[in-house]
Amino acid sequence: MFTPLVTSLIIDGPITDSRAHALAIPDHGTVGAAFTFRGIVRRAEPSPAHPATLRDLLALDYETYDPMASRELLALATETAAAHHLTAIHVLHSRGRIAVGETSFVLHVLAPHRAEALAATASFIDALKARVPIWKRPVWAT
Amino acid sequence: MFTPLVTSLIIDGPITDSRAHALAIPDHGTVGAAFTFRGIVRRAEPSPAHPATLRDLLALDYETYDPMASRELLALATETAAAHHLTAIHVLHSRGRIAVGETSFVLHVLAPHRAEALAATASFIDALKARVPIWKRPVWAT
Amino acid sequence: MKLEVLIFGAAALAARSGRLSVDVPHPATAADVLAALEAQHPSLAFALKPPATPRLAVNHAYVPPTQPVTPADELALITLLGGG
Amino acid sequence: MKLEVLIFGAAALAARSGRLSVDVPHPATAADVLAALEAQHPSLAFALKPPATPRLAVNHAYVPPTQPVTPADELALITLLGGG
Repeated sequence: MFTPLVTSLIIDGPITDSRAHALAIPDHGTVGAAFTFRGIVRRAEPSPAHPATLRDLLALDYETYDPMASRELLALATETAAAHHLTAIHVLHSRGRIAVGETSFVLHVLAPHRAEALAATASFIDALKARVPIWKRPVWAT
Repeated sequence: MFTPLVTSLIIDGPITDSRAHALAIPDHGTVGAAFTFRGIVRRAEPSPAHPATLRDLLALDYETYDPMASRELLALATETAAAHHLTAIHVLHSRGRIAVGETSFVLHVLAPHRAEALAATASFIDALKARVPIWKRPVWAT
Repeated sequence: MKLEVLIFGAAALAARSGRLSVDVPHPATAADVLAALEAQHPSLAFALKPPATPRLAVNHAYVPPTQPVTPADELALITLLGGG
Repeated sequence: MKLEVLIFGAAALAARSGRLSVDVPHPATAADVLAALEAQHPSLAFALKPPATPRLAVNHAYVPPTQPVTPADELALITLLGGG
């Protein structure tokens, strides 16, 4: 049986472009679709006091419960790869302060066809937020 | 009203890694989700004579009807950006011979939130295949 | 009148040509051209009958079936099979 | 018996601490710990009542409500609010 390639990593600080792009396409000809999702810190977030209004951020502080966060991230990646018959999945998540415009999350998915890759991407991100013990705290501009 | 950034390009030959990665995240803090989809030529394709069996490919030859293909690609990108409230969309498609393992299509989508970016990606690819006059012809290995 | 139609992909392979002639009434519409292709070029049936969704492009734009066409127009049969 | 529970995120901000004590019967289960947090720390109600979906992690793994817990275990309240 084919075993998908799975990696996951929590790193301190923002994810740089070189890390976000560091995905080699294996040359065995089975991969037809490669998806990359980057989560980026936006400037405006709903105000906790008045959720209908937006408030300016400087950054988000990501807090992780270690090593459970790493373990759950890897378990989720492994389960997603199996459920969607992926060729490979690579996930990176930041810990600590990530400024507006910086990348805090990257998901790479390789699959034979795009439908599997798209479905895996959507389900991974939903499950990440429901299951992996990582919290974000806003650092407000004012 | 905000005008999304839209670019589209048909290029001769495979799309290199540097082109596939050449997407700057604008620094104005509105982008929360960046998606990149790469379409890669797979080794095995259904045989025309026996669709249930797979046959080995060397490459795909992509034929475009110019300039209609470029026009439809740009129109589709523009319509997708408006329909999904994207911040930016960039699309590249190959023309000519693309070997197994090489990239023939890249779609970059930037949006405030991931749901819009995912929906735009899925609908763009479906519409591409239904509307943009590009044909692929298999170059069989045997 | 005689019209030239550009064809591509699997249709061009089947017809062994990238260009076909059709005889149509004068005046003619896009629908007349598609009907003439099907009647006069049986090898293209797979690209013209359901589930194929053939469309005629006139001067590099899709047109409705009622669009008039003349020998001065560039006509192209666009049959995309999706997938992949 | 007294148990220590690690807390995070908005719950930790509300409690002004990353760690809280609860009194629970002996023996106790994960469900007892969650009930004790809600009864003994009213500031955490937002993180414990619906629509919040609190779970207890024991030694860095999610456990079912019936899981026994002891003072030797590392307990953590995991309340993820989704979104983003």
